[in-house]
Amino acid sequence: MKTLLSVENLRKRFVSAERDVAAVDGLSFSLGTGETLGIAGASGSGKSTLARLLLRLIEPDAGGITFEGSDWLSLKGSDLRHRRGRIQMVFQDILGAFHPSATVNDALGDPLRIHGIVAKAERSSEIARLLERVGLSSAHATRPVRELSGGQRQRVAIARAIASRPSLVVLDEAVSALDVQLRNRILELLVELQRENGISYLFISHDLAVLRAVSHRLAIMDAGRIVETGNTTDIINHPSSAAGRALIAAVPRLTPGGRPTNTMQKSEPTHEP
Amino acid sequence: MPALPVSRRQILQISSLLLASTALPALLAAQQAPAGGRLVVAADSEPKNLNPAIVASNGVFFIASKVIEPLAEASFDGKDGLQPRLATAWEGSGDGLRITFKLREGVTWHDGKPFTSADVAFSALNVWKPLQNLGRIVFANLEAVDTPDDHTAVFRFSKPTPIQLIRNALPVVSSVIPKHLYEGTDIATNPANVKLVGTGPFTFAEHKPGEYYRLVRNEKYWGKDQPSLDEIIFRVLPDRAGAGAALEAEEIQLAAFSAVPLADLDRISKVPGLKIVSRGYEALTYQLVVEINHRRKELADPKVRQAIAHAIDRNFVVDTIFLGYASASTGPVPKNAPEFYDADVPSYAFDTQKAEALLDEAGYKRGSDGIRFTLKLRPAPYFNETRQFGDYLRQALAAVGIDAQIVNADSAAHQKAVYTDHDFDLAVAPPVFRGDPAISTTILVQSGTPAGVPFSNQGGYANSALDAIIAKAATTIDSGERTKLYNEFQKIVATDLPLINVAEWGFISVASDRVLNIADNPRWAVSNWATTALQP
Amino acid sequence: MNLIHKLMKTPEGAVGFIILAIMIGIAIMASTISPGDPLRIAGRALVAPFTDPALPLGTDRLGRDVAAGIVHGARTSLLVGAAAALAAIVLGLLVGLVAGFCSGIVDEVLMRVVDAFQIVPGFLLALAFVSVMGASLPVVVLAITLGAWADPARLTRAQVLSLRERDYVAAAKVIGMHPAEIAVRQILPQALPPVLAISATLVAAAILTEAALSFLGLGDPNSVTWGSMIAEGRNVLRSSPWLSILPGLALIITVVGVYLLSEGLAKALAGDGPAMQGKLRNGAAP
Amino acid sequence: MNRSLRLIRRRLLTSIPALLIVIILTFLLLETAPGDAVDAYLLSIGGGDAGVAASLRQAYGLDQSLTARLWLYLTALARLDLGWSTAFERPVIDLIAERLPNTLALMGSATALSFALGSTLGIIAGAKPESIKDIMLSTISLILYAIPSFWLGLLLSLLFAVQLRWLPTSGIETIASGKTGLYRLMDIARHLILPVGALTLIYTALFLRVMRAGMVEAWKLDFVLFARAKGLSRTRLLLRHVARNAALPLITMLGLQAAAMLGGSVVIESIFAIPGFGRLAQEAVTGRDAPLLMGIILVSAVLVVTVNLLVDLVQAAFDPRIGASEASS
Repeated sequence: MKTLLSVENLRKRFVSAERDVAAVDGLSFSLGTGETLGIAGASGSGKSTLARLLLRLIEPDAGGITFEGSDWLSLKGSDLRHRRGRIQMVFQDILGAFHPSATVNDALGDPLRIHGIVAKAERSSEIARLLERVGLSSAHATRPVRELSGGQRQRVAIARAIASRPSLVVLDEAVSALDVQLRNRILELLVELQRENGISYLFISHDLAVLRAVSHRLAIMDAGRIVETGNTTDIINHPSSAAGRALIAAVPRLTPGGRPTNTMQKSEPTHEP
Repeated sequence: MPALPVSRRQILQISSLLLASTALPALLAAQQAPAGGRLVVAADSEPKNLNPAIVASNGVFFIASKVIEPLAEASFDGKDGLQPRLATAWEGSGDGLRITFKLREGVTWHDGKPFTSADVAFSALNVWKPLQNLGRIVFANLEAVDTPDDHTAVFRFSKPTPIQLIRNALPVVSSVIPKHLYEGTDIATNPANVKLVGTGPFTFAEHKPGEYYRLVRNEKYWGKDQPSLDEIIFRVLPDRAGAGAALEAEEIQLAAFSAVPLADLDRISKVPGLKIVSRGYEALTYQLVVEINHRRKELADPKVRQAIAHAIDRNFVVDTIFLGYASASTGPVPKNAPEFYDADVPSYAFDTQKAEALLDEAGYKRGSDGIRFTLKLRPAPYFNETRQFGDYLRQALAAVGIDAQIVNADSAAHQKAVYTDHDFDLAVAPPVFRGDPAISTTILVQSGTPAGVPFSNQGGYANSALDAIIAKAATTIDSGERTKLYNEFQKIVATDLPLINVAEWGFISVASDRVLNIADNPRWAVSNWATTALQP
Repeated sequence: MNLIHKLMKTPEGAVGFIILAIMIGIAIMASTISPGDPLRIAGRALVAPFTDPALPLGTDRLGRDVAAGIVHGARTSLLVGAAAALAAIVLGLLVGLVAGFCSGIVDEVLMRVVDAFQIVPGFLLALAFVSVMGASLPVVVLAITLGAWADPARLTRAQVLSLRERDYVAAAKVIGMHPAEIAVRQILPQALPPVLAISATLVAAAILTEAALSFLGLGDPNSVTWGSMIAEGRNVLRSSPWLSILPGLALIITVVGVYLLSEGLAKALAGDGPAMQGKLRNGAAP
Repeated sequence: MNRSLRLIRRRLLTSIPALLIVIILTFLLLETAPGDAVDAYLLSIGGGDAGVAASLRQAYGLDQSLTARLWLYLTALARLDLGWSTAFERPVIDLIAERLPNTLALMGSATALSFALGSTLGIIAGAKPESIKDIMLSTISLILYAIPSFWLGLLLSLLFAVQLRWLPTSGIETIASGKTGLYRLMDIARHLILPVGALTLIYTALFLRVMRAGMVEAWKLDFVLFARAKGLSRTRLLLRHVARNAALPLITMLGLQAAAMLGGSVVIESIFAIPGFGRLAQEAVTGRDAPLLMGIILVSAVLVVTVNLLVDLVQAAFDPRIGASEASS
């Protein structure tokens, strides 16, 4: 399996008059093509900061990120903007992630336009194709995003994330706001997309049940560090860190012997031909 | 000396006042007056330098003339229109090179030191000639002042200097200041410039900036039984509309220099206990003048200037803008200066058809929008009336197809724009006639004045014939001949129109009926008020 | 349309709307209602109102038609008010947007400039500015703008600061949108409503400031304004009080109309979100 | 206490550059002005020739370069020297010390009165939104607030000073009265009644409206609804919770309005001939007196900063969250 992303010793502190917090404190991991890495951790463990660092929404104090074989952090200005299409994100707040007056057309049209994915004339058919891929009808295209249901919105968010044909999608608590039924359907969709396109996922969640369903590997974060990492099932069954044990203890149905909540098939990480 | 001509309206005004018994005492000079009392007067500005020997302006005289006296004051009936003050007699030599002043005896300064000819010599040579705005012209050729005794001062000139000019200028240029306080100091920054020491009927008591000046009776004044007031307060009321209200509320007793807006006079005149007096400004005539920038090719054409002169309805200006408290001008010398005034000059009757014909003739036809050309008009901001006349002139010119755009600016900006930068086409100015053309009206038409000199010819007009007459008059000793030269001067100006004289006006005083003996000389507002009294 | 409907349902909004509609109508139609130069001398000086049908509101000191002055004055006053408020809002939006969006040193510098304009009494500034630059309509508008743009700037920046933390802005960044496009297309439309909510009071304040400047003799002499009419009439306040009272009433009615409209708007919008606080915060004109 | 100190430090740190910008902008404004101090002076004395002008320009230092003069001014300012007024030939600090108390007396009493009156009436109006009382007070205040201060001042003066003669038309005290102590204070108070009255009427309208708006909002707050449900007496609720909550925006308004009120003094001082700050500013502009104008603008800016700092401190005392967010912003 080819390495898509590797993170070396990443650090980020937040300093203000009131506090001084090391949100990410020497983080290292790597992610292969077509792989899903689950990041689990209690709230405040630095998961979201990690997501924002990877997407260059904030800048790290130290450390390195190599993505698709090149230095991701050295990109600046328009070079960065051009490459941004390769890493996409699905946000936790499914309503807040869209401009309040945006229509589905706007939301999906923007990445297509910015990255020149298809010619202008083909844009609407591409939007229809994207909508179809996430299980929506092309009739949704003209609807304002705020008028859609929660599940529909998250499908649009996923469609937006894959519109620029990324190799990595960071999902930050992407399904936490959905009820169990919807969540399962979205997770199925994600797995299907991964199988078809070989996208890698960095799946951030506090919910081990969700992570168990989609992750090939799992990393447990605590106080800005990865305290343990390995095969998802192994960790859930035999957590070695205190943080890992605490997380697992919080979800009774995950304790050994408990039944998994869903029966989705994880796709195998794709291997380069 | 002939009676001073006044406008028809003034005569009406005076006669109506004569009929009103309450106003009668004010006009009878030296009436038996009660002594004592505090007179509160409106003042609209606070000059930073109050020394009249340095700054010969009406704003300064208004306050300082009560404290510091000139050698002679203007008079309705005195010889040569003068009455003695610190000088009792004056005599010029036939060659125009010497003038001898006999000085008053027994006069002391407010600080007790005696007044002598040394003070006059010091004032003339160290202050009037080098520092004073007008003295620099009048005493340009003053070489020395001899003081054969304490009460004689002999002025010696390097070139013949007309006694007529000196005489006419005396009330304005000859304020005497004490040598013992100024000698050896930096005269311009001497503290006595703000805390005045003089010989006048009142001594300077205090100045509370923004509020008032207080002058108190000089017990040792040389005038017998003078002054009659105990105290004069100049209350600072920068807002003109406030003066009328303060008069009506009896907070002040006198508002001079038209501090009450002309437009309000009609009503004020009906308020019981108040009177309107238009006398007392005869030697302080202001001229309403349209200054012309001759660099503009349209305005360089005399036909265009004549057209503008014909476009102005002087009756409207006198009756509506000045509400009758003015008279139409015929030329650069006002009627109030009968010594020099010459009525026999070309005149420009209000005639828009003629104006339009002249403009057509000059080649400036009306365009499709009815406009012949556009001008920049800058009315001086100093008086309500100059601004109003600006508004009127814009309309009068519009009527003959000239589009005048008014540019209003504050005083400093107006001054810079017109007299330094020449950034105007027409300007409205209110120059003062100071009793002699040599120190007033001629500077407005004479060429050769460098840019930056306020109230001078900055319109680029140059007429060598006119310049020659002005130069000759400056050194002509014989009064008759000198007057003739100025008659000629008036003719040329009225014919060639380097500027357009529209009207001339004096000011109005509004006073409580209790104020007596006002307007008893032609410079009354800026004279010493020794006889002014207040009825309890 | 919906908003106007809602607006007309509030008594404030309806009255304010009608007053302003009439005033704006008069301003637009000024040349038709009263053709020719309103500053021309139309008759005898100081004709009392309601005495001469040709001069319904009488004449002033120079015989200029008061009715013509009021009609044309509506045009100047509303124009100055609207232009100054618009300029202040555009400038404020621009500065607030740049400051809020760029943060760091740019923000710090811009905000110190905003501070500078906020701690200087706006009217003092306007007074000095017009005295020095000379009174003309553009200068007066600019002078009023200088004293009025700081509030919208601060308001915009506060909005932008909160908006730029929203996920949708992060989402726009993530898809590689240009910062300028984010600022203008994503943030600006959302930052606009609270700034527009104070625009009515900005207009009212601008009208009052123009009147105060004209009152002190700092108005444009080539156009009639209500303020200059009041100042002009002040000299004859006691004998011909209508000369000050009529333009004064026109001024007060217009400003009341603007305030009512802004109240009505706030009420009409209240259904959509929390009512605007401190509606009159920018209202204090001298 | 710690928070207050931080607030003060933050205010001071941001104020210094702002004040510097104020100085430089004022300086440049006067620099671009047509006509300088010498033009203004020559005009006031009725003219003078080119030689006088040149020597005066030298005496005033106007022959030096722009940057040299600005630098000179700033270095003097660093030594707390406000410079020398060319229009008055006196130190700027003396002039300001002479005029400032008058303006402070005028604005201070108008602000205090209107604040007290406005908040009281605002409570009355906001006690029962949309009641007859509320509608009347709101309407009157709206109209009052639309009246230009100069207009109101003129009419008040006409009525009470000229017609009825109850009060003096203008000035800050009876001139040269010789009054001292309490008598003098009473005299000053008498003179201030009309100008303070005009300003108070207008600002009362402002405070009333802000207070009322705050009350209307406060009635909708959760804890107020809760307290009402609990059956707390209306009066008690009104004063304890609603009015208290509505008072915060009122205090904010005070800070926001400080600058506008100081500016508003110009017109009122002009109408009532009060030798205050506003009039001094006008005189400085007409006299092209750069040091004086800069001194005035600087001192008024410092005043505004001080008022805002006080407002911050009061607010921090009222509501601890405000202080924290302000200090960290």
